[in-house]
Amino acid sequence: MTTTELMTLKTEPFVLNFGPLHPSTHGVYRMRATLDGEVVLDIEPVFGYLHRGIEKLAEERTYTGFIPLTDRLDYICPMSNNLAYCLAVEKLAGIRVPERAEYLRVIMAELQRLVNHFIAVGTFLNDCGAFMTPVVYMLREREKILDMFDMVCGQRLTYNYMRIGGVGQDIPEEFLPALRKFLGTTPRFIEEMEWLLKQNEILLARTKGVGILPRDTAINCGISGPVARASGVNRDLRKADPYSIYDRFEFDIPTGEAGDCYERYRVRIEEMRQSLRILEQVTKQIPGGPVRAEVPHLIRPPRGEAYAHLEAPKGELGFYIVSDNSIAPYRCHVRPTSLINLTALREMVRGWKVADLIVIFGSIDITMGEVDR
Amino acid sequence: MGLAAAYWIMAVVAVLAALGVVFLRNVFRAALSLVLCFITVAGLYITLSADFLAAVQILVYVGAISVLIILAVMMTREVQQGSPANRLKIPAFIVAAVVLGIMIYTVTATSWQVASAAPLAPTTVPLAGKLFSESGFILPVEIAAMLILAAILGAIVIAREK
Amino acid sequence: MLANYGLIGLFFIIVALFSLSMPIIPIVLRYLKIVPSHPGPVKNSTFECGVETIGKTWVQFNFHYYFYALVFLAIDVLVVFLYPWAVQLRQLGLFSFFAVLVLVFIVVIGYVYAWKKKVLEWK
Amino acid sequence: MMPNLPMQAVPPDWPGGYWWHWLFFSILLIAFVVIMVMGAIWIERRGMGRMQSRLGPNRTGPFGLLQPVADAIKVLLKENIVPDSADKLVHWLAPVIAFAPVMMIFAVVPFQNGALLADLNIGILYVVAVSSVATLGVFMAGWGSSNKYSLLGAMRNVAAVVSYEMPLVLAIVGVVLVAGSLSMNDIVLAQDIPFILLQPLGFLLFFTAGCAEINRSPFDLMEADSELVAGFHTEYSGMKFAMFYLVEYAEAIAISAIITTLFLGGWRGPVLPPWLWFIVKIFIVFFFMVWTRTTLPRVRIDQLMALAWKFLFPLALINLFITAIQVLVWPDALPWGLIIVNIAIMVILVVVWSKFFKLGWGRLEV
Amino acid sequence: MSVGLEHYLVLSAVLFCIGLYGALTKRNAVIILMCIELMLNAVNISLVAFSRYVVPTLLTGQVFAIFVMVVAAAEVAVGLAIILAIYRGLTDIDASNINLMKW
Amino acid sequence: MEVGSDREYIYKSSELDRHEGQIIEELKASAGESIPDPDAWLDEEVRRNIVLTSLDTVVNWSRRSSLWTAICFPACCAFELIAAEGPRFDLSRFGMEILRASPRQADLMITAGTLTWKMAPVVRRIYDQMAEPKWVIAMGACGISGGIFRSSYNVVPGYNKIIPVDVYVPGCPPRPEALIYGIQMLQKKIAREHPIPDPPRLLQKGKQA
Amino acid sequence: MKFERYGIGIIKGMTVTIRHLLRHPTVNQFPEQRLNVSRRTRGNELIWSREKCTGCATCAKTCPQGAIEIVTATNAENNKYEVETYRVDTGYCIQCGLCVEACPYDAVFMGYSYERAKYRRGELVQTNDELLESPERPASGYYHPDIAGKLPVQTLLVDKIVEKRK
Ligand code: SF4
Ligand code: SF4
Ligand code: SF4
Repeated sequence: MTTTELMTLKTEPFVLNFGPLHPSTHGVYRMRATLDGEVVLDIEPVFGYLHRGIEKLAEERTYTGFIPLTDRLDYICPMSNNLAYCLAVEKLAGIRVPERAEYLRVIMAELQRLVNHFIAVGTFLNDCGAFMTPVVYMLREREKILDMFDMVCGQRLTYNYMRIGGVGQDIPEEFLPALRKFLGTTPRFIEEMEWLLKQNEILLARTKGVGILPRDTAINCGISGPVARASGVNRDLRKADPYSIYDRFEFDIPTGEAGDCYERYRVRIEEMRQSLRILEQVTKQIPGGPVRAEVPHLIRPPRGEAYAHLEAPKGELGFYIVSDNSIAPYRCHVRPTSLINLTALREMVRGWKVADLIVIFGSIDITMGEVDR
Repeated sequence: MGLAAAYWIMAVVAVLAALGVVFLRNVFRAALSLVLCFITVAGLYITLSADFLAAVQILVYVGAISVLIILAVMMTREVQQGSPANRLKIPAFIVAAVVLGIMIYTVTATSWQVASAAPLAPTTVPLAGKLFSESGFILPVEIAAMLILAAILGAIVIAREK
Repeated sequence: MLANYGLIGLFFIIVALFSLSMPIIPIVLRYLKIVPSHPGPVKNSTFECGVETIGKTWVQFNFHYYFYALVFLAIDVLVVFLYPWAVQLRQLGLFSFFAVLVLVFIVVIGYVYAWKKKVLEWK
Repeated sequence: MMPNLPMQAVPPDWPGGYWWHWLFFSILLIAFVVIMVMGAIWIERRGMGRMQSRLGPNRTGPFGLLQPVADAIKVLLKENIVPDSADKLVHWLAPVIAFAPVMMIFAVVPFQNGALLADLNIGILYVVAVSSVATLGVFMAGWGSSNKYSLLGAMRNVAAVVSYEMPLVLAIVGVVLVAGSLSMNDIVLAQDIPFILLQPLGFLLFFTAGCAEINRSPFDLMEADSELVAGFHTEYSGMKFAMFYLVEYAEAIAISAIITTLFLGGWRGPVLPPWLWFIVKIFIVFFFMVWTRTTLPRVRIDQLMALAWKFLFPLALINLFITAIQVLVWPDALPWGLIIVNIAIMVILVVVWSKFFKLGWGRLEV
Repeated sequence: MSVGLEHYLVLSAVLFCIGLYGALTKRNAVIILMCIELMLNAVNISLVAFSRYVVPTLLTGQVFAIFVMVVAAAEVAVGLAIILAIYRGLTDIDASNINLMKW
Repeated sequence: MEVGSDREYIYKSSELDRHEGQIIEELKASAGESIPDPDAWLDEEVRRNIVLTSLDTVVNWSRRSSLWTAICFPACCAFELIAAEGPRFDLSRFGMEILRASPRQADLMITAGTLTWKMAPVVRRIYDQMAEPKWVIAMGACGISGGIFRSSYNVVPGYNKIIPVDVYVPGCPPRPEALIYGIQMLQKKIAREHPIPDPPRLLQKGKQA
Repeated sequence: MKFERYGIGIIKGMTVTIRHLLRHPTVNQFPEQRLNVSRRTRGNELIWSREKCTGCATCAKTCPQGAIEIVTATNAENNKYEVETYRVDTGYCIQCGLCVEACPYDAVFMGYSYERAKYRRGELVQTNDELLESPERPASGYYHPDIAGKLPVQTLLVDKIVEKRK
């Protein structure tokens, strides 16, 4: 108590742990946040709390046996992961997929996009502090889609539906009527959601201009998906590098300008509308026929490597597979959307308040299963 | 009777709380002790029929001043052991004791001219008259406002970062 | 009037007893072994999302809060004057109205100064 | 008059009945608060459930009415943990200090004409004064737990209370101007026209500031689940946590009761007995709070401050002087026509003032 | 024994002297400020007591008490501001170390 | 204040991480055998007097009707848990919609997801910090045995290596109905407990203390 | 951020929540009301048919989990190759359905029921007869369209909503 030297720091910054088990870190993400009062000076992300070694496990599973594991990568949208993996293996083994299967894949992928955006928007609004309500409404809508997934593949979350060279089973006959009914009710629901919070003053104040991700940073960090599009990066693999049969459908790619949390939220809502549009077209065009190419039970792709990517709901999802002509991949690598989208978090949150930290984090929409793999 | 009991209880608590302010080593607890003292003083005002003043005491002292003090406590370091005494302990004690002795002597030696009239019961209305009527203390009130203004300006100027 | 405050004081005693008894009952029940109690070093450590706390827990805080408290204090004192005035406005008449107008005006100068100096902004 | 409750039969000044009066009301008030809190919890959980297209608790007792009871017993028999590093005394006293003032508020709330524990002359001022003590409990909880989340929560609480005390108090001054008395009973008696109509702006300010004072959504920053885990009571378990829970709802009920008394005509109303009117009105106000909680996101701390200091406070001052002028012009009773005028004034003021300030500040350069 | 003016005055004196002792001995500036508040409160008690017992119908003492409160508030505001300003520079609120005014 | 990328943290990340690693290693070393299931009550038959039994009934009723869940959502199963909380299956009917983020106020830990060794100390700590009485439901294959990741190098083969588990709900993920069924089984278990001690036991323990 | 919309957005949001208050909730009260799950549901336990199974162990090989354990033996009496133990650890099984898909003799089915919580870890391991089909353990139609046809139609939330809104 006798020091009289001048100190430059006016107050002590202190370190606060957010996570791993925190209500709004979407799983087990952990941030060591350095705060000064309420202001976030810096964060240090700590990963690995859900590192389950999926890529390593791929090396000891058969090509088909790995599909259930892809379900657990980004567990909010397993269908997209299934699809991305199957695309990669098909590319590697040169398998052609029957027409009807392609259509089914698109249906599933787009429904999955809806599910993901329901969850993303709901939890994002929950992080803004709208106590449970948006999440609960979104969960209700999600249930409708899960019903349909349940119908085709018998599970609500881990579908294991796509197969190399097609899909697991054909859809039952009650599927398309249910889908049509769903397409009939959902636009009204989305409208209702917009009534609920889109123009809410508090939400606007909380999200507009918050957590701006500049276009250049987005590109430099390799960010993709709605987060990048909200920053004005007009890149959507469905248009930029059409896989499957996306070139047959008409849809727009909603992009934003500001790159703030509100824009991300808005882009997601718009994307839901576009997904519905694609689904409308698919249900009209879907042909009959087989749903699975003739593929041997144990696939042995020729030596080589392949990378296939697709526009998952969260962004660009890629699978890189090296084959040594055995029944299991020699090496499998996932380009995880969430992890790469997360790289810009530190830049985005510095200088904002603690509350904004949560909101910005929520607006990126990540799944820890994919981040840590 | 009831009044006497109330007085004695509150007097004892007030003195104990005041001692706590001085002798507790944990600054946060000392501040809480001060708040207790403020509250008992408000109670004493009520026994003196000053109900409005009691409310004001709680409003200003407990609601505002103590919050400010506690904030200041939290913004400074060494809360746990932060209330050491300096070397002046014994002289200060002597001074305080002498002052106390003189005051008690004066109080007890003087014969106060206690008026026997009953006190004004609700004090708010007469106080309003005192403060705001033409014949009242309107000028001091305005000066008090000036004082507050000066305090705000001064405090902001002093404490603001460059 | 004092009778009323006597009631309040007596009520306060009851409330104090009631609210003190609420944390005390579980302590009594703990001795009867109805409320479990198995303290341990981990259980009694600080909760911070399941990891150990970094640094000390009693941090010294940023004092922007202080400015709000400061302006609040000043205006709180002002309000003290407003209450008796509000009760008696009808009897006191226009003179007091202007008196209070001046009073408030003086303090508002400080408020406006604070606004202009961006003291009311959270940094 | 409707058939009277026994409480009506005991006027506060009845000499022989002093002790009876005290005993009766003390027990009544405690029972009232506890039961109302249970009702409030039930309303919140069921109402919120239904608004979220769910059901809410319905297994315990008819319609799940016993759910709060089950919660209470369970929490009572939970282990009580005091962190080693906590300031034990402060940690222990905090819930008591938070709880007692809230109970004390009810001492001056009239259930019926003259049916209140003590009809203080400074009634409403007493309420304001006593409620400011409750902050201290939260502060002690945050400080005493030696937990950073708690500390942040407590700091936010202090900031919020400090900021919202002003508009709250000034809105009350408007009511006092019209009623010409500080006594709660007199204020109710003065409301031939409920003050919500004469003082719409005052009501708006009071409701907003009241919600902020008691940490109801959208201003529930200090226990913000999604940010601060459980805010200032993160480290509290067992009965002490239950007390904070109780305080939260008791405060909500208290604010509802004060709003009812100040703005909605208290116990006055046709047909139903007065005390029932009073309770019904309390629940209506409380339901409104539940409704906002279900719908609205939470504001950020700097926006909270900006709203208080740059929006509510100036409007409260303006409201004060407008009311003063009206009272001076119509000293006997405010005419009905003023209702429309005042509502128009409110709308204009809100719209115009919205242009004047910025709600919060963005990023800081760090 | 009924409570009279002397009781209040003695109580006020006791509180005042405790405050005085604290103000003289403490090294923590915030505590010193708290002690000064204590002294002001003590003065207020005697003011109100005089008002109650000597001029029960005039309330002059209470008006004075209100002004004392205003002064106390102003004093706390400025005092704490000064403490914080010094603290910011010196990281220290030990009153005996604050010797900026010396030369 | 300069806070750039070159800014020094107040703490040393490497030290913290090393410390964490040490804890993980310790836990790994100590978690050899599975913790036995607390299932003695299944066979137990205690004769008690009526007063105690009815007191037990009340206490158990309250405990089982307000099970507040601690937040422990590591992986995919969490979404079925959330779906169970959601509008279609609605756990709030059982008074369970309150998710307490602070373990101090929670009664039940639903282990919804894969437990990795890095996460294990955290979950263990949260469990330790929960106030008694507390229960655990192991949800999903991962909670029971490590599930699909059982053979991975980084996954704890089942929560019962770390904390005692009261009810196992198989599935990957279990449907919300399955989870609700598991919760009801837990409620049945709670209904059989004896929270009020017998007088003899009371005296005996009292002496010890 | 300015306070632009003067509260109109807030009022809009409030109308949505209050409309939900009046609307019928979508809750399915589980233990009393039960949803018909999908006909292809992959329920929590495998169903095994002793008659059809030849002990070829394709299922055990396909299983990514190694949850199936088969011990075969030659029966000395009638000199037949038969399964001695067929053990599934439900605690390991992830309900991926690959075994069902792979079985060349249609001897293994996914279960249709899902209420299979247990108090003990050991009870989750099922052997031989515990795996047979029984009224409490119906088989699901996953990869078995013939069974699927007999199962009740799945309850859909979409239907419910459409009904209510009409
Ligand atoms: S049991 Fe299955 S769904 Fe659940 S966490 Fe494990 S892998 Fe995910
Ligand atoms: S369902 Fe999947 S995990 Fe289960 S036994 Fe069959 S193949 Fe193995
Ligand atoms: S694959 Fe079918 S037939 Fe072969 S062992 Fe398995 S269940 Fe039996």
